[in-house]
Amino acid sequence: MSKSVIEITPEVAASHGLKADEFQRVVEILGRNPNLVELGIFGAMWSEHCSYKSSKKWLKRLPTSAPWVICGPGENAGVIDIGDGQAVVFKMESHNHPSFIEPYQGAATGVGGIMRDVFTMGARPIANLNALRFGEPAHPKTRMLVAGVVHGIGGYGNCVGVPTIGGETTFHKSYNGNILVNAMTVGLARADRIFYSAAAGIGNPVVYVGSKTGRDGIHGAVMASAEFDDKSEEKRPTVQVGDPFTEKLLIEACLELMESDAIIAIQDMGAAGLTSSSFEMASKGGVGIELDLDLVPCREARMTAYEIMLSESQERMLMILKPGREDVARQVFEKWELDFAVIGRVTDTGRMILKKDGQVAADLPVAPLAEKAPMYDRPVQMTPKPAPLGDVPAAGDIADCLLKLLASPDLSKKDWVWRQYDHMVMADTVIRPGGDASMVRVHGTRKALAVTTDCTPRYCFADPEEGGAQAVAETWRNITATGAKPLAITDCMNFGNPERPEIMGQFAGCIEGMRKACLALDYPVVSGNVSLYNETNGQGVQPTPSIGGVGLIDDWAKAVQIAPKADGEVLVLIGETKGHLGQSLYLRELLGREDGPPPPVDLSAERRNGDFVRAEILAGRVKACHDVSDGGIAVAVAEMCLAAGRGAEAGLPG
Amino acid sequence: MDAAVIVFPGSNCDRDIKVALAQSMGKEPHMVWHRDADFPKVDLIVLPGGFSYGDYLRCGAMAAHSPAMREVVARAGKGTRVLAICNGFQIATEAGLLPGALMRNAHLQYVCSDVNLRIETNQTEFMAKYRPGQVVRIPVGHADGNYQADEATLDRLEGEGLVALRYCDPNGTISSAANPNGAARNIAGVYNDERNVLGLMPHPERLSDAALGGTDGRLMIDSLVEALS
Amino acid sequence: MKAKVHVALKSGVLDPQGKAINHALHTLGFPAVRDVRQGKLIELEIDEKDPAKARAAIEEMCRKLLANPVMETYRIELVE
Amino acid sequence: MKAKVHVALKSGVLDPQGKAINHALHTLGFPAVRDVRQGKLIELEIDEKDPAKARAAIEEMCRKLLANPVMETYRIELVE
Repeated sequence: MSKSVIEITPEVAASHGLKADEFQRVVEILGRNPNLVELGIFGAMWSEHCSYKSSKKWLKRLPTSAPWVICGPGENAGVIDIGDGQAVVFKMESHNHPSFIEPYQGAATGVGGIMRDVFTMGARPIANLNALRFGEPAHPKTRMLVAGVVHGIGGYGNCVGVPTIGGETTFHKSYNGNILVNAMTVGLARADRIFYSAAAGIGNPVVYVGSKTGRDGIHGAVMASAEFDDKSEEKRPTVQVGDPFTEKLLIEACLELMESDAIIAIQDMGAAGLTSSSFEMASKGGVGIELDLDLVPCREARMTAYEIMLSESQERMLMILKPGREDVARQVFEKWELDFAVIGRVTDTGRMILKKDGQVAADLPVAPLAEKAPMYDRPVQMTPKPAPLGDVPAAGDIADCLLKLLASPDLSKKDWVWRQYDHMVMADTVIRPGGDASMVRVHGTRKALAVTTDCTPRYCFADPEEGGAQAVAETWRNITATGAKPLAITDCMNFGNPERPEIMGQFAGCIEGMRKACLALDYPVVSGNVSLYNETNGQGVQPTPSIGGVGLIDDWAKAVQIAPKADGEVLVLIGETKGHLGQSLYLRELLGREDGPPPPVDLSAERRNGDFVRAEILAGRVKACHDVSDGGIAVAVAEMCLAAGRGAEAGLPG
Repeated sequence: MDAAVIVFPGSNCDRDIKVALAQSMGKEPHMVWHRDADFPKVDLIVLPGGFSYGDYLRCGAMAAHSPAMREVVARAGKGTRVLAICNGFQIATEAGLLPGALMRNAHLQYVCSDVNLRIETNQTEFMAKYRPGQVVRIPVGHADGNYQADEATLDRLEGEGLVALRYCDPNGTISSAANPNGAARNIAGVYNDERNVLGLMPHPERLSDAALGGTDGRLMIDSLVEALS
Repeated sequence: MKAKVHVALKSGVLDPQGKAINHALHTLGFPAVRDVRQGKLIELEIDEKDPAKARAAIEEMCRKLLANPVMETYRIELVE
Repeated sequence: MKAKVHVALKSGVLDPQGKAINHALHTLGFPAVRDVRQGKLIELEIDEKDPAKARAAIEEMCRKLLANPVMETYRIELVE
C-alpha cells in the first residue's frame, strides 16, 4: 500500500460505524485485522442503511406474496404482473440526511437513485412520486429546505423526462431538524424480460458503465445511519451531485442493451457505490469477483482504492456480461457518450479480490460478509395506547373552522409544488396531480396505473399499530377512489434511533398494523427501504412509514376523479361516521392539541366499502369520487368543489 | 406526406410528437438521430421538446451544432416546413432559424400547466384549422420560455404578422396575469420570414388526445398534415 | 494555459436572475445594492503555449458556442 | 462602487455543465481544451464609498445568499 498503513483500532472502526462487537466479528471472519479498505467495505455493508440490521427481524413479518407478484422484496425493486405479458416495477427510497445538508442535490440524487433501482431491472420509468415531510413553516430553515427540495426534484425529474405525478407534502415540528424526502419510481417492463442482480458464469466480464468516479459522497452509506447533531453541518463535503442529463443517456443506453441478450446481471451503484453493487451481485450469485481498480474510470487524479470503493458518484451501473458481448455493449454506451470499462471478472473463489497499482488492496470472503452481518433483536417498548379524548369544545363557527383548516399547511393546495414538476411528459397522464391517486396509461393500451403515496405520522405516533394499518388502507382507498384495483405496495420506513426501545416499539407497532392491513386487503409489500436515526439531539421524527401504492384499471376511460362534472349531481357518503376527533387536524390546527387515539381502522369495512365503490365506478354510475381522510367530510366536500369550481349543498341527516 | 423528428441526447418528447403525428398522418414519422445529416427527404421536420444536452450552458446551444441541425437549416432555407416545439424552439433560435432568444422564466421556476393561447393568424399551413383570434388551451412545460428580442425585431414580428400565438386569459385578453413566463408582449410562438418555420413553447402533442383532457393541440398537427399531404 | 471567459448579457437585455437576486438581497437587509447582473464565468485549460493562438482559439469557441451573439457579450482573460 | 463576485464550484465537486461543454467543444473541433468548469459572475453596484465596508457587506451577501457553502467558493473583486 503506497501510503502509510493506518493502524486499525476500535476508534477507527467506530468512525466507520462499526461498534466494538461488530469489529470483533470482522476480525473473526478474516482471521486477522482488516486493512483500511476492508474496514471501509465492512462499515458500509454493515451500516443500518445497507444491512437492515435493526429492522430485518420485523420486516420478515410483512406479507409479500399474491398471484400477481413476480418478485418481492430482496431485489433492486418489486415486480408485479399486469397481464398481456407486461410487468410493473416499483420501489420507494429515502434521501433524508443528504437533503437536510444540501436540499437541491440531496433531493435530486434521491430521484436519480430510485430511478436507477427501477430501470436496472429492465423497466422504463413512467412515473415518479415524492413524499415530503418538513418542519414547521415558521422554522427559519423550512422555507429554504422546501424551495431547495422542490427545485431539486423538478430539476432532476423534468430533465430526465419522467413525469412527476404524485406524492404529498406535510409539515410538523418533529421534522424541524430532520426532514424526510422519500422518492418513488414506477416503471413498465416485459414480464419475460426482468433483469436481476445475481452474478453468474465463471470468467464473465464485470463491466462499469455511466459517469466517472469522483470523491463525492464518501461515507454516504455510513452517514445515512448516523444520527444528526448540530455539528453535522461540518459533514458537508460528503453530499453527492446529480447529473440528470447523464441519467437520461444511461436509461436509454441500458434499455437499448437490454433488447439484446448480452446482460447476465445488472445493478445500479447506490449507497456505498461499487462496494455494495459488487458484493450484492457476488453474494446473490454465490460466486467470487476480482476487480482491477486501476481500470475504473476516475474523474479525479490519484484516487485510492478506499475512495474508489466507497465513492457515491451518481449515474453509474455495474453489469455482468456474457463472454464476447463486450464490444456490442461498448458500442451502445459509446453511442450514448457514456463511459464503459471492463474492470474485472467473475471467479469461483467465493472471494472479493480488489487490485490497485498492481497490489492486492482487499481480499474478503463474500458469503460471510452477507450471512454473518450483525442482526439485532433490539429491546422493544411498545407505545402505550393513548387515553380516550373525552369532550372537545367547539372551536367556533363551523364555516370559519373549515376555512382555517383548508388554509392549514397540510391541507392547503400544493399546486405551487407540483406545477414545478413536468407531470405531462410521455403524454400518458390521464389523472393529473392534486387528486386521490394520479394515473398514467400503460403506453399503447387502454390499461392505466393508479399510483399514490400516503401516511399520517401523527396517527403512527399516537398508536403505531393503527397508524401503520391506516397508512396502507389510505393508499388502498385512494387507488379505489379512481376505479382502479389496488395491487401492491412499496414502503419507506422513516424512524428515529433504533437503540431507543420506544423507537423500536414504534417500528414494531407500525409493522404489525401494516401486516394486518396487507393481509385483509390482499395487498402485499413487494419492495421497500428503511431509514433510521432520523433524530436531532435525541429528538426523533414522528414515526413515518410512507406507503407507495400501485393499482390497475383495465380501461382508463372508466376512471373517475375528485371533481364533480355537472350541477344537480348527488353527493353520497359511503361508510359509517362516528365523529372521531382523536389526533384529528381539527384538534391540532384549531385547538392546538395533539392528544387522543387515532381513528380505529375497520379493515373489513374498508374492503367491503371499497369493493362496492369500485364496482359502482366501473359500472359507470359514479361521476366523481373522493376519499374522506384528513379534515373529515367538510374538507372532502370542499376539495371536490375546489377541483371543479362548483358549489355544493350538504346537511346532517334528520 | 412524410415527416422526420430529430432526436437529440436529452430529447424527452420525441415519442410524444411521434404518436401525435402518426395519429394524423396514418403512418410513423422517421426518428432521426442528431448525428445523421443524410435523413430521407420529408415535407415536415419536427424539433421536439425535452432537455437536449441537459439544457446545459444555454437551452439548445449545443444541440444547435448537431450534424442533423446543419441539414435542417439548409432544408428550411429551401422551403421544408419545420415545427420547433419548446426545446425545439430554443434550438431553432440558437441555430439562427428564428429571431430572438428564450430566457429563464421571470419567476425563475419551471412551470407545467395548461395555458390559454390566442391564435394571431390562421393564414399559415400550421394554423389553417383554427379561426383567427380563437382561444385554445394547450399545456406548457418549461423553465426557459421567456421569449425576448430587441424592440425593433418585436415590432417587425408584429407588423408583418409573424407572431403565431400569444398567452391570454380565457376570453382572449392579452394580460400580464395570463403570461406564464414573462415573455415579451406575451409571445408564445413566432414564424420565420417565409412562414415555413414555426417555433412555439406550448406542447400541442400534450393535448391532442381526449384521454389527456383536450384536443386543441391536435388541430395544429392536423392543419400541417392536411396542408402537406 | 488557463483561461477565463466571462459571458454577460448585453446591457438592456432583460436579466431575470439578476433582478431576482437584487430583490432577495433587499429583503435580506442590503438596501444599498442595485443593478445586479448575473453572467457566466467559464474556466478552461487549453494545451497551447502561444497566448495569441490560445486567444484566437477561445475567440472562435465563444463565437461558435460559449456566447449567444443575439443577447450576450464575452471577454477572454488568459491566466499566466 | 462596482463589485464583481465570482462564485465557483469547489474543486472535486462534479460539474455536469462543465463536463457537457467540454465534450461539445471537442466535437466542434477544439481537442486541446480540458477541465472546463462553469461558474457564476455576479456584478452589482453598492452605495458604499469605503472599500472595506463594501467588501464586508458583500462578504455577508455571499455567505447568506450568493454562494452555497456546501458546494461553492466565492471571490470578491471591487471595481472603482
